[in-house]
Amino acid sequence: MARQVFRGGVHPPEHKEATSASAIQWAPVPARLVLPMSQHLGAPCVPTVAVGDRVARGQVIGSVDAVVSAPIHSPVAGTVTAISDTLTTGGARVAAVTIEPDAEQDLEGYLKVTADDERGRIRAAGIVGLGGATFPSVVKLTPPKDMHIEVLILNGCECEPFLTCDHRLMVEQPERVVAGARHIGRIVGAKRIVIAVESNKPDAVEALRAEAGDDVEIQVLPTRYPQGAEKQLIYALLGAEVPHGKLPAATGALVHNVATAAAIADALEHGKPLTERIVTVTGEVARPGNYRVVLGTLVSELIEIAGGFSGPVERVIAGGPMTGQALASLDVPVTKGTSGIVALAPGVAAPAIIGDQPCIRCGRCTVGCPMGLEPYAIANYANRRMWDSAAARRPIDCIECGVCSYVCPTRRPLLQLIRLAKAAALAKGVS
Amino acid sequence: MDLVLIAKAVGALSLIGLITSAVLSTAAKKFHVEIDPRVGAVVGALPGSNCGACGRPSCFAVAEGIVAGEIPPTACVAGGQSVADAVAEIMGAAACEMASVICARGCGGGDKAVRVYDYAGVPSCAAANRLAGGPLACAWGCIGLGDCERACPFDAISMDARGLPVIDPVKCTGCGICVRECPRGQLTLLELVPEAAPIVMRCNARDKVKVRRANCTACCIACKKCERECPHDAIHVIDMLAVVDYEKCTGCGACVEVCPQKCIDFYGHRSGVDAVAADGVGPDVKTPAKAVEEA
Amino acid sequence: MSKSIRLVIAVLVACVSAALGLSLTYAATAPRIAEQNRLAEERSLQAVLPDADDFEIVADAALLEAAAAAAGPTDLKDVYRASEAGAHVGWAIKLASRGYGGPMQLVIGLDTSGSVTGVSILSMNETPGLGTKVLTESWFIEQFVTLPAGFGDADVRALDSISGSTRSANGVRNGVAAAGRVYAAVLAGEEGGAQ
Amino acid sequence: MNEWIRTFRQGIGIENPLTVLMIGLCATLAVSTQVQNALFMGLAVVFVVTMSNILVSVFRNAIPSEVRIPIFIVVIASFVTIVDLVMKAFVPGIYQVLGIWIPLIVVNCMILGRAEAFAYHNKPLLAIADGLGMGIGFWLVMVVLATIRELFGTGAIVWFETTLVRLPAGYAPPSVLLLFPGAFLVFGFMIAGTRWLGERSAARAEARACRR
Amino acid sequence: MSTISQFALLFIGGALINNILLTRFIGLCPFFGVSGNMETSMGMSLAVVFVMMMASTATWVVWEFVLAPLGVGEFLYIPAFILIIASLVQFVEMYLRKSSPVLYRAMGIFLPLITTNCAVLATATEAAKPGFFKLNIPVGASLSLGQALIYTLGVSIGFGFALITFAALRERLELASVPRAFKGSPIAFITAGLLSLAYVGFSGWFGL
Amino acid sequence: MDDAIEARVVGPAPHIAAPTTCTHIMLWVVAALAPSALWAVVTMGWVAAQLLLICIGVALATEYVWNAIARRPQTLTDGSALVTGLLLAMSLPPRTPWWVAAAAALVAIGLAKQLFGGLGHNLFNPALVGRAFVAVSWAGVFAAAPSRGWFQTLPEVTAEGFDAISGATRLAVAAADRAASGAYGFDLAAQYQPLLLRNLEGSLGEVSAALLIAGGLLLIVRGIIDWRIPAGYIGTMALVSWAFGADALFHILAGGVMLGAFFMATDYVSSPMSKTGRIVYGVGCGLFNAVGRFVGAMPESTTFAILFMNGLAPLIDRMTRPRTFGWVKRDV
Ligand SMILES: Cc1cc2nc3c(=O)[nH]c(=O)nc-3n(C[C@H](O)[C@H](O)[C@H](O)COP(=O)(O)O)c2cc1C
Ligand SMILES: Cc1cc2nc3c(=O)[nH]c(=O)nc-3n(C[C@H](O)[C@H](O)[C@H](O)COP(=O)(O)O)c2cc1C
Ligand SMILES: Cc1cc2nc3c(=O)[nH]c(=O)nc-3n(C[C@H](O)[C@H](O)[C@H](O)COP(=O)(O)O)c2cc1C
Ligand SMILES: Cc1cc2nc3c(=O)[nH]c(=O)nc-3n(C[C@H](O)[C@H](O)[C@H](O)CO)c2cc1C
Ligand code: SF4
Ligand code: SF4
Ligand code: SF4
Ligand code: SF4
Ligand code: FES
Repeated sequence: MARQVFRGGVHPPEHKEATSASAIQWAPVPARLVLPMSQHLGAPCVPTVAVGDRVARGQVIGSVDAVVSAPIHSPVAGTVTAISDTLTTGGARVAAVTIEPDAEQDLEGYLKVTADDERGRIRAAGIVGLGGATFPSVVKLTPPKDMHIEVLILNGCECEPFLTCDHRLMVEQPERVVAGARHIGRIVGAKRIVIAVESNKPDAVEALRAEAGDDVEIQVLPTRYPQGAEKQLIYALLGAEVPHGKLPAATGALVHNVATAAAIADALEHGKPLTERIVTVTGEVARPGNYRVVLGTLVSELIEIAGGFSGPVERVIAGGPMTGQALASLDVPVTKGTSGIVALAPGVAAPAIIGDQPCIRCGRCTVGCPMGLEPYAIANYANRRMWDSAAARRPIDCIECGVCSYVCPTRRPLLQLIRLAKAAALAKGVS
Repeated sequence: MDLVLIAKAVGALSLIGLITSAVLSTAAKKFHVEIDPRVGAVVGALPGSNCGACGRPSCFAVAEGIVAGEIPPTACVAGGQSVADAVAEIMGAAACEMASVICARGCGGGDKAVRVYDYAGVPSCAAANRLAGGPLACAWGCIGLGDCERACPFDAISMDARGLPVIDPVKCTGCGICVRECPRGQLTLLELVPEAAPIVMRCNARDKVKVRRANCTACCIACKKCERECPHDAIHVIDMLAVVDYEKCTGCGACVEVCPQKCIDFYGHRSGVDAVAADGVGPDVKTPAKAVEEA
Repeated sequence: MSKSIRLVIAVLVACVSAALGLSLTYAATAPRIAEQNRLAEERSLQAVLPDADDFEIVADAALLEAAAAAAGPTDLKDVYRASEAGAHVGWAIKLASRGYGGPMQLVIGLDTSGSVTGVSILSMNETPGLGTKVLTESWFIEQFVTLPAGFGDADVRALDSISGSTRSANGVRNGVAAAGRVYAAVLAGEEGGAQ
Repeated sequence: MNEWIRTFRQGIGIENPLTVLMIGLCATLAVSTQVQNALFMGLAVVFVVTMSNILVSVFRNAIPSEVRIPIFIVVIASFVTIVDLVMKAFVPGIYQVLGIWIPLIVVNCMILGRAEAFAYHNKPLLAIADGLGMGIGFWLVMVVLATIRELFGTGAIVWFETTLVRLPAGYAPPSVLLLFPGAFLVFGFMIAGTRWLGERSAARAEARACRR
Repeated sequence: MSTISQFALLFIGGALINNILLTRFIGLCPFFGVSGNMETSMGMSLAVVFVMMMASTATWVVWEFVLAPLGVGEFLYIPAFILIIASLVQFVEMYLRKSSPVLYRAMGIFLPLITTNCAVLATATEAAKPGFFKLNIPVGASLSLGQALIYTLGVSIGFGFALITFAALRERLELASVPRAFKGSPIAFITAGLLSLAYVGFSGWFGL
Repeated sequence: MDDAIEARVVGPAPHIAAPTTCTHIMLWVVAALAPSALWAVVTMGWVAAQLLLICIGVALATEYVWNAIARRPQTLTDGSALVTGLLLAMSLPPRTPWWVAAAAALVAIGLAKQLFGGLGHNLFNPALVGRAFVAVSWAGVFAAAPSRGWFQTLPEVTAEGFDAISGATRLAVAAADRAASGAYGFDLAAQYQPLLLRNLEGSLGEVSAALLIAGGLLLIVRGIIDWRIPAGYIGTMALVSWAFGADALFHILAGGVMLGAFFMATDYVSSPMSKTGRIVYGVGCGLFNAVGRFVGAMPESTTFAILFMNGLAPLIDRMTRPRTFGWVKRDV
């Protein structure tokens, strides 16, 4: 099938060299873990343990009875020392369970999840999308009755600058990824399985090709941000646009991140719950690298593990620099969605501008927007609080990739304004 | 005098007049469409020249809009005040009704509130509030980037040097738009109070007192002095936060004077202070009691 | 039904009174307007031929046809025979020449030898500040009297134009040149007959 | 009498047809190239608006409201024609320039607007005040506009061939002021100017209106 | 001149070169009043085209067959024309409102606004007795009905075009940080001034 | 934790930004124009330098004073006033009196730009508004030499026999010839070379079409301007000239078309944003420019053609909005 080039996009400096060759290593378990009860999109969990309880590694410590949710497991054996509020990397204040790990940890062992069917096991393992959206995977594996998944796409693009966690996963454990792909393909009945990798990771392509049989295709895509965004990826591979307001399944495609697939393979084959993830720690740190981190580790601890800051730092980002969140406090825990911790030096970070930057109508944002929006227009209206006019320019379709803000020569915080417009439009019931 | 010419002129113009008026009056009958009688009345009051100066297609459209309540009775620019009055009369007293509530700010933090980071981005409270929980340590306090000021259609709000919005109780119509636009208005940072409210609370944080004190030096510390001092039983510390009971409050100002944190403030129209209407003048201003004393 | 009739009558009354009032005003002002028009024309003729005291419009169809042909592409309107105390002293030629903003109505006075005695602009629609320089820069109009008797197109073209309003100036120059051609082609032959 | 004066002053100031209501713009912008033209045009407008106000007011009870617009139009058109004929007869020079704008007084939004909004509902005496006030307000603005355009666009103000004011010889007048862009530009600056002047009082009035 | 090129000149002359709004100052009140809103401007433009065509037809007929033959045109044309136009428009408005609600919503509601519009009267008068407004019509002293209608079409389309262009400009103005005193109508006038400066470029085209 | 994180800033994503800033863009434009401007100074002499200095100086000063009075932040460093002054000077003939040039720069920045809110808010191209304003205001002065003393280095009659002083440029002579006889009185093909390399009759920006083309291509290659506008412009210009039976190459090389197409029509602020819109806009500029030349009163109609299309830009933008991903129909 002919591959398409999605509209717009940019190719920012990758900055991946620092970590793309460094093997994944375990981060030591810290003295305290803080586990927010909402590490996923959907209904927050309710703690199922009390202060003073002993917990085992893999034991459920929070859950809720809702379709769109995912249980939370203790990543260590230890003692619950507090149940209180914490700030998350995203800036929300949510309930959290604090656990003091035992001195001795067996990170190879865990309480296995049990359930009658495969979907049940995935749900019980608390698996959510590790590509960033943290959407409970089992929901995506259960498409509405009237939709059929023809193609399963594993997203190994990792188009964000700085991050290499998916890259290392594909290089070091391609068998887990491919196994996960086959499991998911079987569950949803996909006729075709594609693993998409950007052209800047030839070693990952090679490793995957070695594992993939005839049933799994490896497709190499041009290196262009946001190649890994779901809609753009589907378009690039299938030439189909996900219609406005519809699920990706409307094009017959299902997209999962490669790490999600690996976690699903672990859950199905070994009953392993999701209790740790690979985090790229990079930027101005002494020992940049990819760490396998138990969830709940505080960012400050993780930075210490990586040797601390190696120079002046202006912003610390959870996630990639294009879509991640700047942290106000480093005492926030790593959660299921934290793909990286990037410490940006003053010259590298976007200039700290507050105020009304003029739009010089250069058109770069319009040309760059992968969704064919006119970011400047939405932002202009949002800036003047003309919410109805802003809503008419379809902020709802924005995938928040940040290309527009990135390219703007006057450094307008376009995406931030578009988010406001989006919120206003949603509040008014525009869809 | 040229009688023939005159005859021709009269003939020609009356012919035209006859035809047009005859056609029109038959058409008026034939194509008659029912309309709300008030629309007719308002049309009658409007100039009817369909000048378009108001930006609307015709006087009729304006009348329909006014009757439907979509546009104010003052819409007609060409007609000016006299027409506005006439229209308002047709539409009844509802046209320019007096506000019964006005807006008050429930935060006195400003430069006294602890900030946890330097914010970079759009100067908008709503935008800042979405980043890492907002730049203030206090989750209830005013972010101070002036969304309310920009949103107020009546120019009633202006940001002061402390970075707090000051509401002009005379201009405020109680429309509530700022309450909706403030990202923390849905908490109780901005609140609609009775128009005559003489006293407002300048703290609305529901954290524990200890947390509150760490976050801001202007917070209510729940010391209950106001509650004890109030001669009218109009202010109570409920859930560790003082709340004014406007049913009972007379605006005597006893609580304002006694509050060690100075987080109770005068507000709105006050008797005794020369009908001055103001927001946030603080305890230095003469209270009615002081004014009486001095007099 | 009676309502409709009432409305029709109201309009009719208005129309009849308006027509009455207007025709009366018209009747009252018409002679004065005609007089004004005549005066205006006389003044313009006088201006280009100050010596003459009487202007007689030429009605000879054949002559006018020939003159119009000579005047092309300008639009010849009228030709007047000017006399002072009964003696023939020259001609006044009224024509419309294309300027920048449309036709310009000109009157050109010629003496019996065919040299220009004066040029005046009856009306024009040139741009204020640009085209109107043909009036405000008085040297421009005045230079035409220096044209030699029996002047031709080349003589006119040799005169100065006004930069910035070339097209308006050309309108006037074309008009004068046309008058020269009319004289040469038609009027010169009339000189003898007139005496 | 107080009311008479108030009505009269309204047209000149806070309800000025040009700078505030912004109606009757066409003739204003078109003939304001010369003070002389503006004066005569203004005079014509004052005459028509006052006369039609009087007539409409006098017959206000006799005019059925269903056909009032055609009747007003006929009344106004008649006065306009009278101006037209009289000017032709007595000031043909001016007529040459203004001629085309005179008929358009009929459709000058201001005149019909006043007949409707004011004269049809008020006594003749007040209608006169309104007509005069509106007319003079219109006139004043137009003359000011013309003064600016003529003085700075030609470097002098000329009244029937006599130069009244002349700017220093070194001044090279930008003729764009006399052309159509100039009319819009100068008028834009004029409204901004009047607005700037009236801002404070307007702000006060607004505050009052909302509180009412 | 061939008929085709004459028609073309009448049309272009009316629409661009002698644009009634920006170079002739006629019809300005609605130009400034309505252009604040794009939808209104479009409806208005449509209505103007429609009304001008009707009005020119009517005045042409009345002039040709009533006023001119009777010799009363000189002093009666103003009341006669305006009366006819006003009544015609009112009639059409009533008709549309009753019979075609769709069309009425699209343009009928704008009809009353045009009843007494300078532009309609000027164009209709010019079509019936050309030369009066010095609108620079490149043909002789009178127009045939066909010429009058082509000319009117040009003028009305020029009106609509300028109005819609201006409305789009004003949409952008809404977002501009104009100094306070210039917000609203002053800057709109200045914008119109600059737009008309651009139309200066057409002056003199085809010698018009 | 380190001290380094004390200076922590929290801002919205994305946290990195592309290296190109507004100032870079403007300086690229200046760089692309610099050879043409220098060449003009070399060939025309001191007058050209004087004109450049006046226009740029007054443009910068106007912006500075305006911001100071209006108490707005100073914006000189964004470079846009510099570009405006430079382009304005390039669009004026070298003999322009200093006060006309100064007035043009004042109008450009004061009336056309700052009054509308400054950079990004103006609806019309400031330099062209300035030029049009003075061209209409002082048509005479503009068209003729006020004083020859100003203008010593220029020969009165250039080698090719055209009068450099009275404004009888090649284009004007060509237009006059066509009007008179329907044919050209001189060999157009022989004009290509001077028009490309060294032509002293027009404005500063007409000295060398070749240098302007090189500058324009540089901007296209650097991604500063969109090729669609100049391509649409020049293509249409050639096509219409050809349709009028004129020499297409001569017409695109003469009379500031290159300056207009590469540097003035491409001004971001006053041109449409969408790709389709830019084509429509370029074609419109070319169409009105060419038609204006053949039927208009002024032989050179670049200024007004671009200004007219500036006026249409918002409408074009409105009608050529890009199709949103996942939507079938365009957003209207
Ligand atoms: C209510 C809801 C239901 C969803 N159902 C499905 C589904 O049935 N199938 C599917 O592929 N994705 C489903 N999604 C997931 C989204 O379409 C999308 O894949 C997810 O938000 C991740 O997007 P991103 O990581 O590209 O941002 C659903 C999302 C929501 C909010
Ligand atoms: C701008 C943008 C860039 C993204 N880049 C990637 C990426 O590089 N890799 C990836 O796995 N997911 C990426 N995503 C998320 C995908 O859209 C999609 O949600 C994800 O692949 C779904 O898989 P998951 O549910 O397993 O996370 C990106 C999303 C957005 C909005
Ligand atoms: C708005 C405008 C009005 C103009 N009006 C006139 C005019 O009335 N008369 C005229 O000769 N040229 C007029 N022109 C033409 C220009 O002045 C023309 O460029 C100039 O005449 C050319 O210079 P030249 O006269 O030295 O050849 C006008 C130009 C414009 C833009
Ligand atoms: C490619 C490009 C072309 C420009 N062209 C012009 C121009 O023709 N005239 C001008 O005044 N400014 C020009 N500028 C500068 C700037 O964009 C302009 O002053 C803005 O219109 C001011 O808001 C240009 C800038 C760029 C980047
Ligand atoms: S508007 Fe949204 S989708 Fe478009 S570039 Fe900006 S962030 Fe990306
Ligand atoms: S990138 Fe920035 S300056 Fe360029 S059009 Fe978009 S918002 Fe405007
Ligand atoms: S927005 Fe409404 S409620 Fe708030 S201050 Fe303004 S007028 Fe008062
Ligand atoms: S009250 Fe609300 S909207 Fe107003 S400045 Fe404070 S946080 Fe912002
Ligand atoms: S539209 Fe011409 S005066 Fe109002």
